[in-house]
Amino acid sequence: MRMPDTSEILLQVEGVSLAFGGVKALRDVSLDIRKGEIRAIIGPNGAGKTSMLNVINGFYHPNRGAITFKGRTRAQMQPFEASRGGIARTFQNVALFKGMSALDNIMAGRTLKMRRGLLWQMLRYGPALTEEIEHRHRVEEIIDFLEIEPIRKVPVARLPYGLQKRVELGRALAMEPDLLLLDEPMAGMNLEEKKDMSRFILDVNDYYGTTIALIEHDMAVVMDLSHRVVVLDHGVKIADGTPDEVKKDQGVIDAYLGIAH
Amino acid sequence: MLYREAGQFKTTYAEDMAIFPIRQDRMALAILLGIAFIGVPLLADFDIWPFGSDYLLRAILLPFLILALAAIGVNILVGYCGQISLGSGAFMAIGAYSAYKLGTGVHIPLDWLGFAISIPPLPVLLSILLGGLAAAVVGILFGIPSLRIKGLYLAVATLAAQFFFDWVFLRVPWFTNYAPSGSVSAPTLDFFGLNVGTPIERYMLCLIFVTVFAFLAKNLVRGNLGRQWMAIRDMDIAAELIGIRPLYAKLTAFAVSSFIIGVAGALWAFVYLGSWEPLAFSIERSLQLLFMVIIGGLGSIMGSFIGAAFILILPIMLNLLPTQLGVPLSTETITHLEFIIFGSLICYLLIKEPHGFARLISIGKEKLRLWPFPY
Amino acid sequence: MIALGQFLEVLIGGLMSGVLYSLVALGFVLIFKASGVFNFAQGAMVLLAGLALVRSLDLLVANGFPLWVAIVLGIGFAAVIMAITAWLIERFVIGPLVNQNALTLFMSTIGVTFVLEGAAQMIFGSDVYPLRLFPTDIWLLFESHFPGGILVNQLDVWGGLIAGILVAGLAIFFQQTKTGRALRAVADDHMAAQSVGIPIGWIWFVVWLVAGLVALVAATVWGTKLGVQFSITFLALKALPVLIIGGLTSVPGAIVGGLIVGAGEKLAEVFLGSHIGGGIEYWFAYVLALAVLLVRPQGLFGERIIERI
Amino acid sequence: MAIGGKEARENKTRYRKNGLNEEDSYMVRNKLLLAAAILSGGAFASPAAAQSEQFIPILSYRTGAYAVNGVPYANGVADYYNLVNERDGGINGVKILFEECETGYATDKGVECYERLKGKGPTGAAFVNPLSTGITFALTEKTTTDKIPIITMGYGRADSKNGAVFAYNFPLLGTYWSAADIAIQHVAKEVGGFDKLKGKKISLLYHDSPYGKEPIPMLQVLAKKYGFEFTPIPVTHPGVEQKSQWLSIRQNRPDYVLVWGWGVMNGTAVKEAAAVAYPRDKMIGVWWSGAEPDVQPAGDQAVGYKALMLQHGAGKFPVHAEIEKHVYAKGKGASEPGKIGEVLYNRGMVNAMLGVEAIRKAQEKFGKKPLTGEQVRWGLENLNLSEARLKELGFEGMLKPIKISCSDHEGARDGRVQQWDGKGWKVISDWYTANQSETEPLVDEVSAKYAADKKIQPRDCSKES
Repeated sequence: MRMPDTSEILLQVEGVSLAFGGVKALRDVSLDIRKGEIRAIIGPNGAGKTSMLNVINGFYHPNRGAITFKGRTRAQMQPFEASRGGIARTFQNVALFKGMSALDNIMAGRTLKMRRGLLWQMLRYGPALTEEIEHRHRVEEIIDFLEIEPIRKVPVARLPYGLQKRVELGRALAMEPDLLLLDEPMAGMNLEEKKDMSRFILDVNDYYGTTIALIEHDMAVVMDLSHRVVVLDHGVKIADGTPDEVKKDQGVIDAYLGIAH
Repeated sequence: MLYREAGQFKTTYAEDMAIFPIRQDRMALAILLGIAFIGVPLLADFDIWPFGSDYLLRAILLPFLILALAAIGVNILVGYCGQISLGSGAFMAIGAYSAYKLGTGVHIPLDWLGFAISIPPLPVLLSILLGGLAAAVVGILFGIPSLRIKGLYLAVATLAAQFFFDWVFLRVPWFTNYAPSGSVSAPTLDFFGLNVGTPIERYMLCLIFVTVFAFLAKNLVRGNLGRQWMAIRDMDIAAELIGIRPLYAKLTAFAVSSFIIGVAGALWAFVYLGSWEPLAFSIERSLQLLFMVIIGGLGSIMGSFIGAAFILILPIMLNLLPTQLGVPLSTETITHLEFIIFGSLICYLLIKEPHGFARLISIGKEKLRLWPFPY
Repeated sequence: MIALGQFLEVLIGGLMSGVLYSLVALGFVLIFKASGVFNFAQGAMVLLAGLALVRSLDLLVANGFPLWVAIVLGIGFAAVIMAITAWLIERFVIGPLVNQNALTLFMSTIGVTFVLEGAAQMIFGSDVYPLRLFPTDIWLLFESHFPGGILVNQLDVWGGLIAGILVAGLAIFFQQTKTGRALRAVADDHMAAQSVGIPIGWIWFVVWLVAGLVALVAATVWGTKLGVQFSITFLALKALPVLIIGGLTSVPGAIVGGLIVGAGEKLAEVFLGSHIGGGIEYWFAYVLALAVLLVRPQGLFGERIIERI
Repeated sequence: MAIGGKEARENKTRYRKNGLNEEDSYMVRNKLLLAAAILSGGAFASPAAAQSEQFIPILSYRTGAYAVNGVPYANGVADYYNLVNERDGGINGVKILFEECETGYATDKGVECYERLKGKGPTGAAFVNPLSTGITFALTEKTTTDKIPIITMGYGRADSKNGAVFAYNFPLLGTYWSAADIAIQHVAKEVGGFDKLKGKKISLLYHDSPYGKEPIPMLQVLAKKYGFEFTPIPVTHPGVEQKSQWLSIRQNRPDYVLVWGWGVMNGTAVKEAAAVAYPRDKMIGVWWSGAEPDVQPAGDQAVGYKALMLQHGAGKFPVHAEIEKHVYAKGKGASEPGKIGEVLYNRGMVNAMLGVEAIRKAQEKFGKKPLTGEQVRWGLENLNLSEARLKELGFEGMLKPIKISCSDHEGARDGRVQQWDGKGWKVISDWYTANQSETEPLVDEVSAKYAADKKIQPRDCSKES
C-alpha cells in the first residue's frame, strides 16, 4: 500500500464536545487528518462517528472545541465554508436527489464551480452553454471512472442501492474535493460491490490524491484501505493509530465485545 | 415502431443536452407549435368552426394560455423547488395592478419632501414585464420566511401574502387610480403601434408570451439553477452540504416563479378580463393553479400545460355536456354534479397517478419505445 | 384614548369568536395528528353536518315530533351522515393515498371538499336554513362601571362552554379509551402501529368520524349564529391561521390559537382598522401566524421538528 | 379538420363570386358544424336552433355563497319568459329561447358564460343580465364590441346611466347613486327635514367589492352638502364575520346604518345588529338587502329592519295570477309555488318583462322576427312604458312608468321604503324620486373620465331618434 507523501495536516479537530439536550454525542475528541491519507473512523453503533463527520462539515455545531482546516482555526464549521473549502461527503442513508437523474445528481455537485448567472442560463446560449458543456465533460469523466455510463439518465430513485451509493460518490467527486468524507460507503453491499467500491476509493485517493475520511463497519475493509484508524466509543476517542496498532489495542477489543468500563 | 430513438446517435454533449433530444419529440413539438401559431389563426381567419365563433378563442384558449403560463410559474416554485405556495393569486394580482399603474402613469406626491415622483404611462409591453418584476420583488420578500418555515406551515404562511394583497388592492385607492368602485380597466393594448383587440390577436399575443416563457423556463430548469432548485426540493440538507446556498436557490425560485406568475396576472387582467377587481385573484385562483401543477405533474413544464387544460376545461365540459346532450337537468343540479364529478376525478387522479399527467406521458413513452414488446 | 370598557368588550368578544374558530380548527388537528392529512374539507364537513341536522330537524318538527325528540333524532341522523362520510373518505380517498406526500394528501382533501359541497347541497338544498339551538340574547355586564356596560353574547358563551366540554371529551377519549390510545400510536408512527396489529383503516375511520362529530358540534353553534348555508364553508379559511399558531398537532394549541386569533383580529380591526381603512381582520390572523412561525416554525404547541441526516 | 377547412374556404369564395344563396351556405355550414361537432366530441356544438326564436341568456347563480339570493331571482326571470311563450306564443309569435349558465357570482365564470351564450340562437343574445356588478364591469367593453345590450336593473355601474358614453349599458330603474340619494331622503324625512341632517352620524356597512363601493362617492357628496358625518365600514366577502364592525358601531352609535350587502352578509348584519342591540329600525338596506332570505333566518331579531324598494316590493299582482295559470298549472314553474311573489322573484320578473318589452319595441321598427342585440338596443333606448301599458301587462301597482332615452339609460329613479314586521314586508313610505341635480354632476364627471380613458367619442343624444 502506498503511504501518503506528506505528514502535512489537512484537518485538525481539537477537544470537540457535542451534546443534544442531555445526550452527549461527542466528548472531548481530538483527531487529525493528514493530507493525502485514508483515515478511518470506527466504533460500535452510537459511538459518535457520524456526529464527528457532521461536525467536520458544519452540519452540527459543537458545544466546545476547535476545528482547524487548511490552517484556519474556528470554533465551528459552516456548511458553506466546508463545501467551499473543498470538503465533500457521502451519507450513511443515501442522500441523493431522488427526483433527478444520475447525471443531474452529479452535475449538481459542480454547482460551486459554475459561474453563469440566471439570465444567461435562461437563454442557454453563449457562455452559459459553453460552461454547461465544459462541466458535462468533467462529469462524464467521473461517470466513466465509476463505470455508470448506462444509467446516467435514469432517475436515481429507480437505481439499486449499490448503484445509488456509487452515484453519490460521483456527486462528491464532482466537487473536486480536497477532503472526502465517506459515511459507511459499503453498508448493505454484497462482496462484489464492496470490492468495486474499495477499488474506487483507492483509485480516488491514488489518482486524484484526495484525502479521505471514512466510517466503515467492515473491519476487513477498514484494515485494508486505511492508513490510520481512529476508534470512538460512546463519544470518546479510545484509540488512534495504524490499523495494526489499533487491532491489538485492548480497549478497542473490549469496546467491540461490549465489556463495560 | 413509430417512437424509436435507435439510430439517433449523439456525437456531442451539446446535442445530447438539446431541449428535446429525441427526434420524434421534436417533430411533435413542431407540429403542435405549427397548429398553435399557424393553424388556429388560419382557421379563425376563414371563420371556420369552431373558431368562427369567439367562444373557443375567448373563453377557452385565452384563459388556458394565460393560466398555463401562471402554472409554469407555480410549478417552478412548487414542482421544481418544492416550496408549497398558496399565494399565487396574490402574485398575479401584484403583476396585474403594477402593470395597470405603470400603464396608466404613476404619480406619487411626496409633499413632505417638496416634490413628486411622476412616471408617464409606459407602453403596454413594458408595463406587463415590469408588473412581473414587481411581483418578483414581492416574491423575494415573501420567500424569505421559506428559509425557516417548511412544508404545509409554509403553505399557510404564503396565505398571508394572498390575503394581505387582496386587501391592499381593495383598500388602497392609489392602486386603482381612485376609481370609485375599485374596479379598474386595462389601458388600450397597443404593441408597437399594433392594437391588439380581436380575439385572435389576443390569442396570438398570449401564445407568444407563453411560448417564450415556456422555453426560458425550460432552459432554466435544465440548467445549473434548475438542478439547485430540485436539489433543495429533494433533500435540502444534502444540497446545502454540497455547496448549494438555500438562500440563493429558494429566493431565485421565488423570484422567477413570481415574475412569471406576475406576467400571467397582468395578461389575465389586461387581455382576458379587461376590467377586474381583486376578487379575480382570490384564494380560489391560487388553489386552482396549485391543482393545475399537481394534476399536470410537479416538476414538468409540459405538465403545466396539460394540468391547465384539464383543470380549466373539465368543469366547463361537465357543465356544458348535459345541455348539449339534451339531458333535462336544472342548472342547479348540473352545477352540483359538476362539483361532485370534478372533485371525484381529482381524487381518482391523485390516487391513480400522484405524479400527474406528465408521469403518465413519460410512462407511455417508455412503453411506446419498447412496443410491441411488453418490456 | 381608548376607553377601557370598549377595550374589554372587544377583547371579550374577540376571545369568544376565537373559541368558535377553534371549534372548526379542532377537527383539522384531530385528522392531522392521526394521519398527517391537512384536511381542507373541514369547512365542507361543517356545512354537511349542519345541513343534515337542520333539514332533518325541520322535517321532524313539521311532522309533529316534540322539539327535544326532533333534536335528538336530528343529531343522530347527522351523526350517521358524518359516519358514512368518514367511511367513504377513508375507504376511497385517504386509504388508497396512504404514504403519499403531504401535498398530494392536502390536494385530495380539496377534491373531497368539492364533492361534499356539491353533494350536501344537492341532497339537502342550497337555501339558508335557520337553526336555533342556543339563545342568542345578550348580557350587559358591569353597567355600573362602564357606560353602556360590556356586551356579551350568550351564544358566544355557549360556544365557549361547548368547546370546553369538547376538549375535555377528546382528552378523555385519547387518554382513557383503547381506540384513543391506538390512535395516538398511529399518530406517532403508523408503520409501527400497523406492525403491532392496530387496524389502521379502522383507526382512520374513527378519526374522520370524530372530526365529523366535531364538525357537527361546530355546525350547531355556527348554524345558530349564521343560519346553515353555503358560506359556512368559508370558516375553513378562518381556522387555518388558528391551527398554524397553535401548532398542527396540538388540541390545546387549537384553543389557544383560536383565542389569540380572535382577540388579536378583533382588537386590530376595531382599534387599528379605523385608521388604515378597515377590513384588516381579513389578513391580520395570517400575518400573525406568519410572525409566530418565524419565531417558532412548528407553531406555539407543535412538536419540534428535528432535522437529521 | 383540414378537409373541412378547405371546403369552407372554397365555399366562402364561391359565395363571394357566384352569389350562392343563403340557404346553401347555411347547409354547408351545418354540415361543417356537424363534422366539427363529431371531431370535438360534440361538446361545443350548438343545437340547431329554430329560425324563429329569440335567444336570451340567463346568467344566474343557483349555487355558492350567493345562491340564497340568486335562486329566486333566476326563477322569476325563467317564469316570465315561460309565461310569454305559453300564453302569447312568444313575443309577437317569436318564441323566447333561453338558457341558464351558472356564474357562481364569479367574474371569470361570468365572462365564460357570456362568451358561451352570446352567439346562440339565430341572431345571438338579445341582451345579457349578469346580476353581478363585478361581471358587469368585466363585460362592459365586450358587450359594446359585440353589440349586445347589458341590462343591469338596479345595479351595475352608476355612471353608465349616461347612454351617450355607455351605448350598451342599461342600469334600468335606478343606479346605486339614485339609491343612495333616496336613502338619505328617507333619513331626512324620518329626522324631520334635510336641515336636521346636520351633525347626524350615518354609517355605510358595505360589501367590500365594486358593488358595495359604488354608493360611496354619492354619499360623500351628500354628506358634504347636508353636513352629516359619513363613515364607510367595509365587510369582507362573503360577510360571515362582522363582529368587529358591529362592536365599532355600538361604540360610535351612528344615527343610521345603511346596509349595502348581498348574500349571507345581509342576514349576518341583521343578527349582529341585534347582538349589539342596535335598533333595527335605524338600519336601511339597499334594495339588494331587503328580501325575505335576508331577514327570515334572523326571526324576531329582524323586526323593524327597513330596506329600499326598487319600485316594487313583495306581493302578488295580476301578472302572478297569469304565471300561476299559464306556467305553474302546466308544471313548468321554476320556483316553489310558495315563493312566488317574494321580493327577488318579483325583481327577476320585472327584469324579464323590461327585456321582453324592449324586444317588442324593437320589433316595431325591425319586423317580427328574431332580432340582433344591436336592434334590441334600439328597442331599449326607445322603451316607453306608460301606466296603461303596465296595467295591460299586469304590473300595475308594482311599477311606475318608465321612459328610457339616449341620455337617460336609467329610465326611472323612484323608490319607496319597506319594513319587515316579522312576517312580511310592509311599505312604509311614499314614493321618492332621486334628485337628479345631485346625481347628474357625478354621472357626467365619471362617465366623461371613462370616455376619455377608453377614447370613446360620446354620441350626440339630440341626434338620436
